[in-house]
Amino acid sequence: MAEQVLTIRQALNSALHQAMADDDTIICIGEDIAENGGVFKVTEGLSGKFGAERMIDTPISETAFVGMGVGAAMTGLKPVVELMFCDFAGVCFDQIMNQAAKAQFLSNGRLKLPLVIRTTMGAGDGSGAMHSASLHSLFASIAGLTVVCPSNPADAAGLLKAAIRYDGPVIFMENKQLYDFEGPVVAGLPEISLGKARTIREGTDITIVAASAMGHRALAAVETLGTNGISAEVIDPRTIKPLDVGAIVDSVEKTGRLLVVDEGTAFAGFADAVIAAVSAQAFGSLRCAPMKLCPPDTPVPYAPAAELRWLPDSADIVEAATNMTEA
Amino acid sequence: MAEQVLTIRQALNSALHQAMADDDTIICIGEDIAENGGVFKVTEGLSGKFGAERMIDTPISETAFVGMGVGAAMTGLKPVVELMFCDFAGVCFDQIMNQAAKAQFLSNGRLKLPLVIRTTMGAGDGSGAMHSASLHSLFASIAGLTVVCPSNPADAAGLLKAAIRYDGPVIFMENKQLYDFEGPVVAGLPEISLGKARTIREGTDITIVAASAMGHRALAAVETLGTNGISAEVIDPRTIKPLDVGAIVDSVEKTGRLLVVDEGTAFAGFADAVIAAVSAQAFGSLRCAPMKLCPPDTPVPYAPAAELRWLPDSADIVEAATNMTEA
Amino acid sequence: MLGSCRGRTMNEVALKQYQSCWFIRSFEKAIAVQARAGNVPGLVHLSTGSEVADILLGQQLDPTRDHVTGSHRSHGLALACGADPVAVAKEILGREGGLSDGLAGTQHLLAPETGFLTSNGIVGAQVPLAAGGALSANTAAVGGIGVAVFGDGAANQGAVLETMNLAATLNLPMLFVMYNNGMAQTTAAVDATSGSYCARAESFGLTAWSADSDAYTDCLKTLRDAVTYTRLGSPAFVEVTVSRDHGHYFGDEERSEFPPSKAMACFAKWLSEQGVKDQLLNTARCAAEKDAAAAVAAAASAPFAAANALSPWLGVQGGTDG
Amino acid sequence: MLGSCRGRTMNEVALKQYQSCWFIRSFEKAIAVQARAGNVPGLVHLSTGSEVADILLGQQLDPTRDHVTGSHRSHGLALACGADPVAVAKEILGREGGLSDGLAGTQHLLAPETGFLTSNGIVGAQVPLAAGGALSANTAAVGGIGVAVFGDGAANQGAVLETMNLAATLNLPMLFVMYNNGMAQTTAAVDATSGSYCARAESFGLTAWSADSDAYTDCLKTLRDAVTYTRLGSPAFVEVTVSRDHGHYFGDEERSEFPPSKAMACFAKWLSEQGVKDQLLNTARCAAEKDAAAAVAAAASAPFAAANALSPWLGVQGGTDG
Ligand SMILES: Cc1ncc(C[n+]2csc(CCOP(=O)(O)OP(=O)(O)O)c2C)c(N)n1
Ligand SMILES: Cc1ncc(C[n+]2csc(CCOP(=O)(O)OP(=O)(O)O)c2C)c(N)n1
Ligand SMILES: [Mg+2]
Ligand SMILES: [Mg+2]
Repeated sequence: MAEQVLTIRQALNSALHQAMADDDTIICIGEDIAENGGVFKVTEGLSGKFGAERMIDTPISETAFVGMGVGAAMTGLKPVVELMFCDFAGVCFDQIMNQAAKAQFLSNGRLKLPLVIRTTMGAGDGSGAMHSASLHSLFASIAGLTVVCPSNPADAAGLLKAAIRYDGPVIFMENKQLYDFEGPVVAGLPEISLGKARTIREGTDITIVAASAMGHRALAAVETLGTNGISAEVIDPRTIKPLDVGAIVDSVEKTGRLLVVDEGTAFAGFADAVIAAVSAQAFGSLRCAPMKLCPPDTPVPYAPAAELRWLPDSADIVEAATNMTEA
Repeated sequence: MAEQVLTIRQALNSALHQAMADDDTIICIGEDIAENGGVFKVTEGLSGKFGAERMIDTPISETAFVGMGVGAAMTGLKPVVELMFCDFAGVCFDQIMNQAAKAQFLSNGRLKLPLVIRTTMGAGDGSGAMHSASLHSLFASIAGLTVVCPSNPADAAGLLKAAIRYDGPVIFMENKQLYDFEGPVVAGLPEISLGKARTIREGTDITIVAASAMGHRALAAVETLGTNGISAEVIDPRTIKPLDVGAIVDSVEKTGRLLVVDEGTAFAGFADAVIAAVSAQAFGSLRCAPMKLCPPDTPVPYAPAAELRWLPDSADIVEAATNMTEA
Repeated sequence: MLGSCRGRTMNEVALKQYQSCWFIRSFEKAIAVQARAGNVPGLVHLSTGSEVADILLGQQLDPTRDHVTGSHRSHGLALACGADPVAVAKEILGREGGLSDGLAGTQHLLAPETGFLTSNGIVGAQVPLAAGGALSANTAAVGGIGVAVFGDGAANQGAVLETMNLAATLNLPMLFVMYNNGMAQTTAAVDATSGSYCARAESFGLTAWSADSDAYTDCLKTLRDAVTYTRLGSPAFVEVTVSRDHGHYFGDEERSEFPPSKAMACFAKWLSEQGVKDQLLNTARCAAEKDAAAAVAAAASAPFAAANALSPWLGVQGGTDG
Repeated sequence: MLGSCRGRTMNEVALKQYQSCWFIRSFEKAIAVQARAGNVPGLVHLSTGSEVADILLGQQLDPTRDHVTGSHRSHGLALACGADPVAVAKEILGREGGLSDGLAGTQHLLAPETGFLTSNGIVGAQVPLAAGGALSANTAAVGGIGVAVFGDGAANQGAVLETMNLAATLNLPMLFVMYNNGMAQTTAAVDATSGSYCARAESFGLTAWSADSDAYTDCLKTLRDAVTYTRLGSPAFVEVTVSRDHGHYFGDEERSEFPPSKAMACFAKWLSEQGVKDQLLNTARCAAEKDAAAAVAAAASAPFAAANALSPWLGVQGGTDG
């Protein structure tokens, strides 16, 4: 099929255009998303095409409008709600944790809840402690939520389409630092199944699991590792939950080593979840302790050097992977 | 010193009485806590003693009153805020995650934040999906929060006193199922340091880490395991964060096996955090895969048999520990 | 049980409503008996005292296009919307065949087929959900409305206040119904709320009414007017004075000093004044009591939901199952 | 810089205030220059347009007993409360010696020693914090007040609405100051808010005023009255009309069509009418511009906070540090 190069922002925008054209029940809800096209411009052009009825600008009332999205999903619509930064989940967390996540269970399957909450994650742009968090594992720790963290345009578009079509609530996390990342997409932006990891680099000595922006840092590290004679396999989980544990375990059975690089919390976060799952299923294959590389346990600092220090980078990954393979 | 037997409820109540008598800046804030003594009766008698100025009943406005607690802690008071059920954290999560947790960091240490949020956790009483959660690791995953889960009266009183005196925000989680649990306390209810685990049973074959109500279930399991010739060591972490990793690692170095029993989430929760920390620090001592026993990944069900099935019990622990020692 | 009223005289309709009120009251009484006997898994919040409001509201609504959400105290409202009484009772008692096969329970009654979307364990959280119902009805242009029923205590939650502004801003066909029973748990409404509720709603741009459920005709007219107004496409608010005849939850003895609801006695008196014979009133009440007792008895004799009620949900998300 | 005004004539006080307003305006202009040059880590929200409101409010307050919180757009307010301009500028630029040594940044200015507790990245979240300040002042019985400054957009957040009711219920000495600049990001206030802000506040039981910062004497009197009223022990609300002379954040070009604030021109005109010579006005303005430029220049020549600014916070909680 015809290939094209798009940024993640463009791919998401096209996916929304296509999905909304195909299905009248899809609506978008959020702050400044209609005429303004969203602060990250992901919803640009949609209001001109689909009108104010389907592109709904709201007051700064996240609890009310996320809850409205949940209720709308219960009653026949497929809302795509934009929560500008995932840090703002705090002001509407009940609607996410108790209402969206639990409704299907509480109905014992009688209700569908085709809700997507699009939000952002990712430090690195000097946005400070309340506009930079990566809360994917906070969401993933809540039973009932699906959590997606795409890292390239084709995945972003394909997973967004799948998320919109899915019957349950999905938290769809777009990394601010990746909006302008370019990559090839095939025409039609085919849907990509939720819950499937992707091996983005094959290798034999160590498995590196890294989602979203961290996948790119891992890829950069792999080059250096390669020149040092270490062959690293990199897995992008794409969906944080349900996690494709099988793909990771298969890889670790081959490499014998696991390093999880993650921008989320170091305590009870995604990295710990992967390590525990792999330990349970592939302990015998592990040649050394499974390790993680996460930011220090502090809020995201503002000043550039401190923020740089805070985020794991490819030098950190090289060092960690080297230590593990030498041990 | 003189020993006395109290329930956890009584121990907490006495600790509050003592602390408030000793320090004028301690105030309590919450719903129905003053004249009514709190729905779990932990604050009974305090309003008669300390008056409406220090025992503040509020409207059902958790964001406003938790936030008021945070602001009061910034400006000279030591507020003890009651959040009736931890499930209600969703409606005030921003004040916990962004305001309470980050203020000290954002002030670069210029602000103290002596705030305690007392809340409940624990399934098992038919309270349903929004009054039964155990969100200790959700809180613990947020940098800046200290999280305490006591399991007996002496710890409850001593840790509450320490939490109130501590300069940072503490989430203090009382298990609803343990309020009537009795145990000995010494006169004066001495403070107990935050961040220190307690070995509640010594053993040599397997280390079981279990907080709050799960510690009691683990103790029950240990009896059965003992009669089957398996010697289990049980560690009650008491403080979920900062976690006393050292105590757990020491134990695993002795036993070679780790089982974490926890009532919180199975994905990116406390159990995963312990497993990852121990794997990183004591991999060489592990004789088999470190395992966890957690509820299934669903909301807490209402009907008794389903709720029983949902919660790990001592038979489950016996089975898991037996499998691990036999493997 | 709580059937339709088309093609009847006004008195017939009212008598039927009266019977439905007694059905709810008797249903709650039977649930209380079950609770006292230890047959209810946890605590229950009874609707006793809001029956008249529940029924008069429920009868203005159209199950095919309206979407209703309620609070933790919604047994009566769910029944008034037409939820199957046996299935409701089974859910409250945690039995097989409950609305959600016992997984959800007393605070989470879901009967979307009747328009009763869900009740809620979190005070106020049901209100934004009803805005979603209003949005769906609006988008589908079926003339439906969203209805959120909540208490005086809930009126101080951000979720409720934000939604008032949102509904007004988007001009949603949404009706906010606040049951003022004067209490939130042990806190008196006057101690927890400053200002008047109607003024508050009006300040957000809602058209506001208040009514007392002791006054049958007034209450009926107000709810009917409010629903009609909302159905024309704009948000509105109604404060209905009700009572809470038990404590906050059943067994919460300390609050038993609350006076019994006058609403049903007033309703009976009004019916008598319209010339409805006492005997008919008695017959209606007896029939309701019998039906309600039978529904709860049927539920109580059903087996508790088994552990495997959970089975369909295991592994759904790929989490590690204990 | 933004010094005290005791023992001066009214005109002297006003002229000093005028100078302080120019200080804020020039400070923000200098920050904008730094931002354009790429010397600011992220986006900044400038206070340009609310200087008169900032200064008139700040001068009613007492740093020793009042506690003020502000929004994401609080450079001017922090300065008006007496925060050290160089430390504020360094924090905004992410430099060593910033209020928080660069860890916090433009949206998180903390100068508790001046009574300016904190600004906030979460819209509305600062408002409950100020209630805590009011509670502390009340408990200590020092006659202090809590002051929360927030925007028209924030007025639709549950945190703000709940706190209005809470403050009224507890009768806290708390002043809610809403800066209405007509916009929240790209959303016009009229599109996001139904009803009037003062009616809303009044419906929660607050005493409410409104003022336009273009009208110096009115605005001053209103803020003074409101602070005095609050200091006597009850919560109050003031809506102050201000402008937003840049876009939402600096560089947000699309919104550059907004008209420049008239408030300072009006202020100057009023001073002229009082007989203050143009030359004095110019001198004040020039002094302010010079001082502000010097403060920002001093900050800009300081080194960026180093990576080890983070060091004191590593391992504090025992988490695994990367
Ligand atoms: C967010 C939240 N806070 C507190 C509670 C505990 N709670 C349950 S019902 C209730 C009182 C509600 O009062 P009201 O809204 O007047 O309803 P009523 O019980 O009178 O019907 C409280 C405080 C809760 N369930 N959710
Ligand atoms: C809870 C939350 N929602 C959204 C945002 C993004 N945001 C930052 S400022 C702003 C507009 C605020 O408008 P207003 O309160 O009027 O203040 P102004 O910018 O006009 O000073 C928005 C939507 C946020 N920071 N926090
Ligand atoms: Mg009530
Ligand atoms: Mg504004």
